[in-house]
Amino acid sequence: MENLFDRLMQDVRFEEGLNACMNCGVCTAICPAAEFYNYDPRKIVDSVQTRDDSVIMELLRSETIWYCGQCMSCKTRCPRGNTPGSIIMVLRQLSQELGVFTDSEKGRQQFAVKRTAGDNILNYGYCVPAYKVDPDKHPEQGPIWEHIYDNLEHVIARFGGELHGEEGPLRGFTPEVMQELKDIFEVTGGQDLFDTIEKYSEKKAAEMGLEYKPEGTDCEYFHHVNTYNSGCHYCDSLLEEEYETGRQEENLEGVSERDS
Amino acid sequence: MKLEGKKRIWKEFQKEIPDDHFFFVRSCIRQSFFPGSEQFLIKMLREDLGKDIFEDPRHTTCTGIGYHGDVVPFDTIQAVVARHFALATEHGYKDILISCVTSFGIYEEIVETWKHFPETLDKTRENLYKATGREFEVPRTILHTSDAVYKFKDEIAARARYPLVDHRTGEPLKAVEHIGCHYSKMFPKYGVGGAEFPHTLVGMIESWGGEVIDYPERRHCCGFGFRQYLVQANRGYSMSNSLKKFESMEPYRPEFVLANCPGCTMFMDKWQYTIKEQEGRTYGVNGKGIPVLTYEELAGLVMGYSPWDLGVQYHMVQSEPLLDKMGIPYDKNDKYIAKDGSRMEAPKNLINA
Amino acid sequence: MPDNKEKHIVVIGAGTAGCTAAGQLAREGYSVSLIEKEGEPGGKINNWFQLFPDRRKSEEVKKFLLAEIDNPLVMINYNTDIDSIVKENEEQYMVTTSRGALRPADAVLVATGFDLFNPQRKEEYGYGIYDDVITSVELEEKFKTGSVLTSKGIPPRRVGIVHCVGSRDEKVGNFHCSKVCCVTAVKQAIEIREMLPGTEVFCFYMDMRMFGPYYEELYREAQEKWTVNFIRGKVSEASENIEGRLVVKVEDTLAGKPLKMQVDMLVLMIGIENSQSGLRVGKELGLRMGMNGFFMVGDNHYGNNRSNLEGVFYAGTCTSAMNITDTISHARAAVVEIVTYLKSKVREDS
Amino acid sequence: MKNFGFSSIKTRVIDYDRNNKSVSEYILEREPSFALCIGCGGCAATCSAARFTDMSLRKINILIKRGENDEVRRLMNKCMLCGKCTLVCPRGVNTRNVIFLTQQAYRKLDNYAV
Amino acid sequence: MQFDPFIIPFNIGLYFIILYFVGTCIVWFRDLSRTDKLRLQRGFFGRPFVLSLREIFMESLIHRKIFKVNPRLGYMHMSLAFGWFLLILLGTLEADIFGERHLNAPYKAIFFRFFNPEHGAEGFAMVYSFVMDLILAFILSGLLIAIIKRFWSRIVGMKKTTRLKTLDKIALTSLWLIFPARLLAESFTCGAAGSGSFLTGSLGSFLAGFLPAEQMAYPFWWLYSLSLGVFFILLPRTRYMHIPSELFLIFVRNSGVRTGDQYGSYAEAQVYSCSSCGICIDKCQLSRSAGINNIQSAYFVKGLKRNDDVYDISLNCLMCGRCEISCPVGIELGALRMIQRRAGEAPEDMKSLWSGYMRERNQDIKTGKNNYTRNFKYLKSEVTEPEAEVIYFAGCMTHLSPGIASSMEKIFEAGGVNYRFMDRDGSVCCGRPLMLAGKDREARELIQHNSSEIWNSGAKTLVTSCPICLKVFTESYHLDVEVLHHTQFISRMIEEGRLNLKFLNSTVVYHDPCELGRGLGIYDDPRMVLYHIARYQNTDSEKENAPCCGGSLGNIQLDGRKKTAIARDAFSDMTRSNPDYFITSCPLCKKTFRKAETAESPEILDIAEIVIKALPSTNNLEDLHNKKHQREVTHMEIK
Repeated sequence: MENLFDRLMQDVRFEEGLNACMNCGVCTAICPAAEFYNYDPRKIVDSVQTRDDSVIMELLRSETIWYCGQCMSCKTRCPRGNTPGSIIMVLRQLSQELGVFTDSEKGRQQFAVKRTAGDNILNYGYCVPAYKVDPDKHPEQGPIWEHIYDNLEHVIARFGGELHGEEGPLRGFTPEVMQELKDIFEVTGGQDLFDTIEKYSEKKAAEMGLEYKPEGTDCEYFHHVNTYNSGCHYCDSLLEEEYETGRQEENLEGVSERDS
Repeated sequence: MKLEGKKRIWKEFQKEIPDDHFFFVRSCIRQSFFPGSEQFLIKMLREDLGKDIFEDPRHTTCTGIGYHGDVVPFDTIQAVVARHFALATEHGYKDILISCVTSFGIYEEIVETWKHFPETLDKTRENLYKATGREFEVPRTILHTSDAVYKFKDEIAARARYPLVDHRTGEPLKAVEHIGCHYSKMFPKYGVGGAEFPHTLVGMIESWGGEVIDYPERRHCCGFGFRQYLVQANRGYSMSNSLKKFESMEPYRPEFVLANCPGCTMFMDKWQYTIKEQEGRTYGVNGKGIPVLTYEELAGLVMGYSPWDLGVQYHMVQSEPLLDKMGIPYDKNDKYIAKDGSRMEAPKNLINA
Repeated sequence: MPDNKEKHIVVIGAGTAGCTAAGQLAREGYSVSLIEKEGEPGGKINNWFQLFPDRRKSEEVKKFLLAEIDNPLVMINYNTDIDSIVKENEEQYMVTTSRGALRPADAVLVATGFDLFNPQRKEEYGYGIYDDVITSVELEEKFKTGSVLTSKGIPPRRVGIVHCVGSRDEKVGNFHCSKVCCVTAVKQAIEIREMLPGTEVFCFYMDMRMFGPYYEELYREAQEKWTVNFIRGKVSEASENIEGRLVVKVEDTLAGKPLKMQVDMLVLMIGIENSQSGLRVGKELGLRMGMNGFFMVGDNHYGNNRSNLEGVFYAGTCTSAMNITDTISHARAAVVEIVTYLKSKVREDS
Repeated sequence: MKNFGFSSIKTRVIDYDRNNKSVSEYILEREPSFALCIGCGGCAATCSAARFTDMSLRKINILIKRGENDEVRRLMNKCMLCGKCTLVCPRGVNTRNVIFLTQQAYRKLDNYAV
Repeated sequence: MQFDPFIIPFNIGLYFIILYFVGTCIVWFRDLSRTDKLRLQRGFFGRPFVLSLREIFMESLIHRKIFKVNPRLGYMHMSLAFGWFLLILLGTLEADIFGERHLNAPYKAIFFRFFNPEHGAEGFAMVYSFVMDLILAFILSGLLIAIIKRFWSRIVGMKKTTRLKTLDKIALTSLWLIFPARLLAESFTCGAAGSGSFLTGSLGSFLAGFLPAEQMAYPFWWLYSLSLGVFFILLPRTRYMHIPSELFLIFVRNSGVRTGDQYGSYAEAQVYSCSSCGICIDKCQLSRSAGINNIQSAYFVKGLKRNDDVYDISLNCLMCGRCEISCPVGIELGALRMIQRRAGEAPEDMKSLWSGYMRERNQDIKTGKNNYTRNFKYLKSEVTEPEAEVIYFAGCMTHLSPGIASSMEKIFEAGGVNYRFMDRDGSVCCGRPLMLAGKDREARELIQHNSSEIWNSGAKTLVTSCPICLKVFTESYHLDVEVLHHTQFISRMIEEGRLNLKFLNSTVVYHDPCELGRGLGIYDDPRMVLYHIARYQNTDSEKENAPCCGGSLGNIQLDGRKKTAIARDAFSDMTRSNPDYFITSCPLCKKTFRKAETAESPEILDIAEIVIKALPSTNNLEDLHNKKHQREVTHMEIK
């Protein structure tokens, strides 16, 4: 297998995003994820720049690369012109291509993302069309959303639009348009990525003994990855000794604080 | 706090915003969660300001949420965006007006990438042609809809019927703005006013009579975090970030939040409900909640449009107290109306209603 | 053996380097024109109250400089700018100033010094926006007046000192290390603790570069005697809270955690850049520039007073960041270079 | 309250102004060399306990100064007081006493209040 | 019936102190543990009793130990103690022989002269009173030194002398008054009666020459009795309580009772037996080299007597054991300090009392407070390698001086030993450092871990390079394997001929590490080894008198500079003879002494490292020659 670092380097976002890191911590200081997760973008960049395959592989399997929220605040500040955010996007990409994303709890969630936002794109031409945001799956959207969800066509109509209409908000797309979109995914490897995610997720589901269905969002595995939270991602979780041992068993390297 | 300092920065970061002829691109989230804003934007630009704003119904999502959710590869999104460019080119438009900050950021990122790595542009042309047989020109300017509103803010101010002041006291209304990370944090030069003190929303509020307050967590992310919200198990992250912002702005008692990014608008609105449910905390002047408005909604209110035609009522945090303060008349019963014009019963336990 | 007086040397800039060199050249018997855009000599020395590491009063060094140039052979032109410098002939340069042309120069010494980084370029620190964000130089001003107070007129309870502002930061186009800020920060931290024993001082640093003699000792003293706190991490942003205190966000990289702290005063250790006036002279003469924005020296190891032009020499911080000690040595070295150069000329003539 | 399937997260940021730094003061006044740490990590590198756990005296030193008491509590008792760290410290910090005092301080903090 | 009111103060004092002492002994006895009580009962009718009498004579009266330390001081103590004893003994006999009847009340003996002014005119009586005068003179000479010592301590060769509190001062003055008062009282009486021997007689007649001896005598008899009475009454509240306490202590110790790790009546008896003679103060390197003058054992024990909070004092000590070795009363000072260190973990109000500490601990066990959570859960067993006859435990400190460990490996190989390097990739601490910090429970965890590691290794012998580890292995581990320090192991290998070494023509001095020497009494093995390989030079700080390097883990408070200062003094003392090598056998000592090293000073090596130098590369003639030569030397040295 070719050297992981070179493989990352093939992505322009990585090439652009990684210069030399001097561990100043300016990124972590304003990182929303570092605020709530046991997570430190600085450490990720620092480990990546070791160019050590084992270190990088550890990252790819780890929880830690999945904490970033991609707000890109880090890009604004880095005095060495690095973009931890992009670096992490590329790491995630590779983690999925190699199928090691299923090794981590947070990585497995990619299946949920694919089945929701991902599938929406190819089925409806939108990432999150209102009619796919089910209030039961989104209690936080509150009563107003239940109202909108139930009366969507009226709501759209009120603003002079037509649900699934010719044009305007939440218009429907003609088969030609959808075909173009699908073709783009075919040509540019979007579809491959979808398939990879599905393939390894199915494998993992089998491993975990959870039911997997080829599509939709109502199988055990989807429900598991979408809702399960081991709770070992936050600072107070570190305070529990049990978790220490737990970490060694589950072997979630991602949470181990290598350089601290 | 010295305003000159900010003014100087704002002078430095001035963005070329064309005056007319925009190729409009919609936002997935806005269409779904507050379609009123986009619709009003088009109406305002066309009818009130007489601008040419063109929309091609064939333009799809930019797949941005999928991209930042890491299920859509960079090549793919480049091609999808290129397809939008192709549509613009087809109709002879050079300036793309994007309704979504995520898309806006992505368009920037892509165009910048093409500049630094021309081979990626060629690859994209090739990909798009292979897939759709389309060809495209790289657009001249990439605009966010708020840029446009910012550009015309003074014309709107000229039409203002209900400026941002307490109509009883004449005091300017205190507001906080939330710019949305991808608006200028990635490429400060593309955002009006730059990354640290963006002027887009500040400019609107100030020219419409309001007062903007700066608070410690102003720059902080709303917490959307794409996968962090899309996956239920992660939503705690998303909420906690908004919570942090609200705690930080609380002592300033803002009348409303003016948000730029569709996601932020939706989350800062909805999380107030969840925080109330889970933490029992509420914010705002009346301690009930802080209305979170889009710049179109605000412009509409200022210009005297009916709040209900703008879609203000479709937020979790209702705006009546604010409307009262501004002295805007409204009929509670017209809030929710069906296709056939019949009134629908209002949803229960909304905030601030 | 001709009289040295006939040889005329133009020294541009009457800062530490300019004065030292001018004085030394005069002692060698050459006639010197010293050109200074300001109304007094000393250059940046005038900014400082005390100097590291021994807390020497900066006036004392200035006195030394004044003594240096107190010599009939040194013709001082204050409030004078360079209009043009052209090569008169094989050996001489014609220097025209805002006060008219000078006698042809057999050698030109560029001692144009440095400019301090304008911290407004680091917007996230809010300099010029938040009242209590000040620069190291402004702090020195406060030291001179003998009282360190916040904009509210009260002594600060806690002061934050930010290292590397405008240095080692590609976002502002400065890749180089300004070298002297670290030790300045330590010195100022001590001075604050001395003046206000009740005030906590926090230094936010990326690396402590204590390169000079007794610098590390000063650092140790700051920790041991003055309990100055050091946090390793670059400050990411500063903002004002409702009490008007500054909220600093930084990662405590040694703890591997983000840290947030309120301070009443934030002092920015602004870095050193080549001076604008110097750059003009450079352009005028066609001097070669280095990657770091300073003048590129003939050779980094054994020719750091030479320029790319015959007869034009460098002294001091126009070539790189330096402390006063190094600047003075550099200026003296420049004198040696010039003398050797002129002597060689004489030999050619005869 | 309805089940949202998630809840808010405790922040990991060191909130210096909120934290209780009395332990740090307690130590400083009995072991002044505590102030001299430059975070070189020599102690952590030689530490006997570090072979088995994420115990790092360098980190503990910092966390004490910042008043991150929960985490210090978790880490400090892992120390075997073997004293290797003291021998390698380039700044002559009496690290062994620092840990000893830390444990003492927390005993007091928890049982009898410093 | 001979009686006079002036004897009343004396009698009150005497009976009071007798009752008090008996009472205390009973209390102390009651507080002893059952086993100790049995020991005592057995001891009372056995050898221990005889031993005790002998020791009481040798130590409490003759003060042999003090003599050893410093004759002048010894004489002072002896003259006072032994002299007074004789005075009482002979006085009683005198009263018995020459008194008007036999078996008198004690006062008759003490004030004999008052009641028999004419006694001792001729014959045997005259000789007897001469002896009495002689003894008195003997005492007075000692007293003179004592007074001088008090005001100018150097005369008795002491740098420092203990500080006093008021009560002690009063007691001291009364003690000082006793014998001068007796002298004058007797002299006047004799002067009046024309009796008395060379001292009292001559002084008496001289005084009578110009003073009304008749009248003068009486008040001095009062003074004599008073000073005695006052002294006796004050005794319990002053340091002079050591006089009676010591009797009890000696007997109990000889019956085999030891301090152990708990505060009990034996510990208390020891505390009261301290005469604050101050010998420990001079022995303490902290006072000599580090300028710390308030933590020495004398002050520590005084603090205990007063029930002060001595926690910090107990911590600020190298635990080198030099004071204990030198203590004339033989108080187990180390053990006492350890008790206080453990107690220090207890809450304020219970600090100084072990019993209180126990109470607190027990309640901890009940409430399961944080200090009872296991600290070292994270330790994992690492025994993987096959069984070996010898298991080698380098120890933490050895890892900071890796030359020692590698030398040991070479030595093992040279001796063809099948060994296993237990902590090759880093040690788990032996637990001694925690113990020294008073954290026994935590130490237990480590002890358990290491014990099982050692057991699982299946080795017969455990060799360690670190005396600190050795101490705890031998004393607190209950291992079924033989535990040796590498010096012991090497010397054994040499004796068994498994290791043939060439003789290095170089001179060495040897520093006895505290834990190995005073701690475990291992003095000969290292010397045996050195005799075999180099010219051994004696120093005046050998064995028991060896200094501490200063790096001791026993003192957790001492800062680096002071440690170095101690090391420097010790090092320069021991290298006066300027040898080629300075040998020690403790990695920590080695490391600490390195700080005192200069360019000129001899090379500092661990014994294992110098043995390596002596390992023959090839056994050619030269080696053989060396070996012969070496034998001779060895014999010579041993003789």
